[in-house]
Amino acid sequence: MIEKEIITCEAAAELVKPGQVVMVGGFMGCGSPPELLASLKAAGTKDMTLVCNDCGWYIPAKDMINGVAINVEDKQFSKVITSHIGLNSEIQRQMLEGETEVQLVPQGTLAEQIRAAGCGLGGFLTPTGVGTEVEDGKQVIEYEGRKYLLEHPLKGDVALLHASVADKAGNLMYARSARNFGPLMAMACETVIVQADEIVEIGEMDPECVVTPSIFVNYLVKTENKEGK
Amino acid sequence: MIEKEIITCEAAAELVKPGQVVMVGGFMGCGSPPELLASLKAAGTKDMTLVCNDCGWYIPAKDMINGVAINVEDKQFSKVITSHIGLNSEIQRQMLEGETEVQLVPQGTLAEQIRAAGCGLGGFLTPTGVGTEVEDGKQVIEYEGRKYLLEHPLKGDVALLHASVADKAGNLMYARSARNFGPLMAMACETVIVQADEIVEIGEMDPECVVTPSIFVNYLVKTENKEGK
Amino acid sequence: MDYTPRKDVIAKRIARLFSNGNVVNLGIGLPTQVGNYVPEGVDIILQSENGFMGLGPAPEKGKEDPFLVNAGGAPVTLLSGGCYFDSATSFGIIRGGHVDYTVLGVLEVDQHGNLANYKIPGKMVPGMGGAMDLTVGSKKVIAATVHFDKKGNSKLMEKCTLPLTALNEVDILVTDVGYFEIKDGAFVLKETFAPYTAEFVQESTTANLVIAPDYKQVVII
Amino acid sequence: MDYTPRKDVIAKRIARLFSNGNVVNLGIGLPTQVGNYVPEGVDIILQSENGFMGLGPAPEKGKEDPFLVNAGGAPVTLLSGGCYFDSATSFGIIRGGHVDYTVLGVLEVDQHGNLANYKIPGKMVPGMGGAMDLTVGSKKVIAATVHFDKKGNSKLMEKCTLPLTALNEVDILVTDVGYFEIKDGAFVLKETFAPYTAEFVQESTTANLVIAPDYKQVVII
Repeated sequence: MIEKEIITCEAAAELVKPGQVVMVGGFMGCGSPPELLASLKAAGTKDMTLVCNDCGWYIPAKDMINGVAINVEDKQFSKVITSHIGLNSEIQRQMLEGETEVQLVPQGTLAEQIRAAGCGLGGFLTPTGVGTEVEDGKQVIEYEGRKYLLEHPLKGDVALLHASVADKAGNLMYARSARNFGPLMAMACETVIVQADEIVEIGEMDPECVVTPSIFVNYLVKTENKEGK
Repeated sequence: MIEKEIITCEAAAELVKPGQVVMVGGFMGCGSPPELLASLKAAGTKDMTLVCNDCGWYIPAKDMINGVAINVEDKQFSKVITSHIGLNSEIQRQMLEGETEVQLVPQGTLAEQIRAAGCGLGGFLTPTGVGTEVEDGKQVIEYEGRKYLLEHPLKGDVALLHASVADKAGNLMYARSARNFGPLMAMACETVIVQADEIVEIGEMDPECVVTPSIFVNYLVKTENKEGK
Repeated sequence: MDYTPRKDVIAKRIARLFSNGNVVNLGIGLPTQVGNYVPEGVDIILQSENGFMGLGPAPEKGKEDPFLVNAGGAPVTLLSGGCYFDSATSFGIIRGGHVDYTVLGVLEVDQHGNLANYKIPGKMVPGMGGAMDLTVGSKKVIAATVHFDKKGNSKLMEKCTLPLTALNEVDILVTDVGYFEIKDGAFVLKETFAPYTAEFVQESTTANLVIAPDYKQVVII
Repeated sequence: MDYTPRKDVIAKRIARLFSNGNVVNLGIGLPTQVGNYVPEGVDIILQSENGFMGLGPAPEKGKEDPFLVNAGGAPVTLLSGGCYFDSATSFGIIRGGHVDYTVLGVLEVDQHGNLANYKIPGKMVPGMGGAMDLTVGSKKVIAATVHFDKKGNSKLMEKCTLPLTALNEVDILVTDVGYFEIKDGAFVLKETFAPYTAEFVQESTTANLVIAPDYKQVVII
């Protein structure tokens, strides 16, 4: 099994280009890759589209800033596709003042859209959002007496993920609730970059417990400061 | 966490009723629950609809009969939904002679239909089968210049599965390539009965490695003869 | 009759709806408190939409695990027998009807079972998170709210005015005054919580209200 | 020019198409043999649609694991670095374009890249298994077949007559006579395998045939 390239945070950030769709794993920052995001902030790349469950915590008064909030703060994204921004006052402000385009998507639909992109599906029928604003502009298809919205796949150029353990081939395991969107985004993006807290030899990971198969991973970055941000 | 009832093979077979849609895990018998299927054969239940990737091996001359082939042999199913019957001459004969209705479905579509049922989706768009006989009678939807078939979910009354390890709560792990359809069928059926080679105490299974969460499992049956059939 | 908001009463009554083995998702805020009042001997499984089931209590101070948080981002624990999964599976569980009860907070709820709880246009636009999927997908949807808003208006509405989270999906409403089923375009009063009476609810309600044949006043301790 | 079927030639030529890290799915029968000829130093990852990647060689006799079989039901092994997944994920991998090459057997293949390999109505109806998904989903589809059928007719057809496995999806055809790309409604001859010549292919082909500008005769050892 070939090994994946292990690169630095800085080299990883250079792989992310203006205008790209960037998917970032994590839920309220839990599962977001802090060091990759810090280097992306340092690189100052702009005009990206962010796909992330939420925009992390942004409460500067309490020094609670995590996940992609550090990038949102620098307005690195011209568009954000997300399910929840309730704990990030800065992205709310950017949205209300028209500085950043924000598209709010039900969380289950967002997860399934990313999965659909990774799995080669052209869309799916979900009951979520029927009769709400989410229905606007979408095709409604009835099946067995129930209404569904036709939702389409969402793919990305680059995924920035956090794993607890990677083997050198790129197989991944996540830590507890940090799994969330990682396995889906790994399948849906052209280039997948993973910050791993531990990198082990090929063969050391139980093949029954691998969550993301190696073939989805392009680059590994080793976490330097395990305490994270 | 409450424990699931551990029952006998015979009691399990009694839970399966004529007319029901029965999903059986396995791929060429690998992952099918031999003891559950043997007791279903002994019970003589008829008129069921089978959903299974294939109908197992049925080459009596070489004594190669496995998986659901033992039930197919007794014509326990009036209808079979499957992706492949190439290694079961008996179901081919039943189909060609009009004794059993056989619906052949591309394997990826079958897997996704079962997943859709378990996940509350009303359908999905797949490129598989476009321009083939599989397209007949189906809605074709174009998206971004590509044609897709609209396929609908497939749900079951009872799932008969094989796990390598279950904990008493019903969390499951499978053995290697025996995983295949098990995790999908567990989500798609009202009643899920699992033949487990090993049953361990709650807490003994690594929560990162659970493949089927306990909430999908209704009954456990302990494998008696580990060598299986 | 005087009214004092009592969130604990709401949480206590909801907690008694569950039976052994139920899979339950508790929303952030008031619904989370329901977990504190599940009766002895009733063993429910809490699902957390960010990717696990078997959600346990908050850890001791100092023992927080940054990689184990609930859907509100707060540190929690995993009970023995719980397990982790990704977000597509998590919402497969939710949308697929495998969650018996979801308990959600309320901005508005009406007699048709419509729920609005995620947006006040121009003022509060946090996004729906998992609320739309939970409301559409769970077998039973329980709305939890204090009975009156800050201006003293009943929360039992004829028709929601805010953007909906879901259409006709709320099955049960529990306030600190009573327990209602929502059926056929009406709030069906099943219980009031002492000292409140059916008359008190009738007087303060303009939406369609039906007193259930088996209505009773109960004491919530 | 005489013709003797040489399946090993087909397998050998196909095996040289791969480069390091390619994800490959080999169909049952002749395609499986391709795995035996991958050149030294080229490390490919074999995906098995029944739920794993990192498929290794057959085990020693007596060491078969009943729970580890390939898509043909035959015992195999797992290489270090491989892993298991369920069938929905497996076909997500396939349909999602994550397999670089799929190698499939052929009943019929035509100049439009149509493939028929799963059904002869009234005679052989095994079902399509994973073939339709593999053909539609893989980045490159390689059809593998002996060049002539038992009656001596070229397998290079103008139009398939059997029910199709997929429409316009075959990219490459490798026979024991030559290597063809299928493009713009024609078989584009890139190589013949010595002793066969381009003239030999031209004479025996009625379908649209184009000799590639960089066509050459090669020796397959």
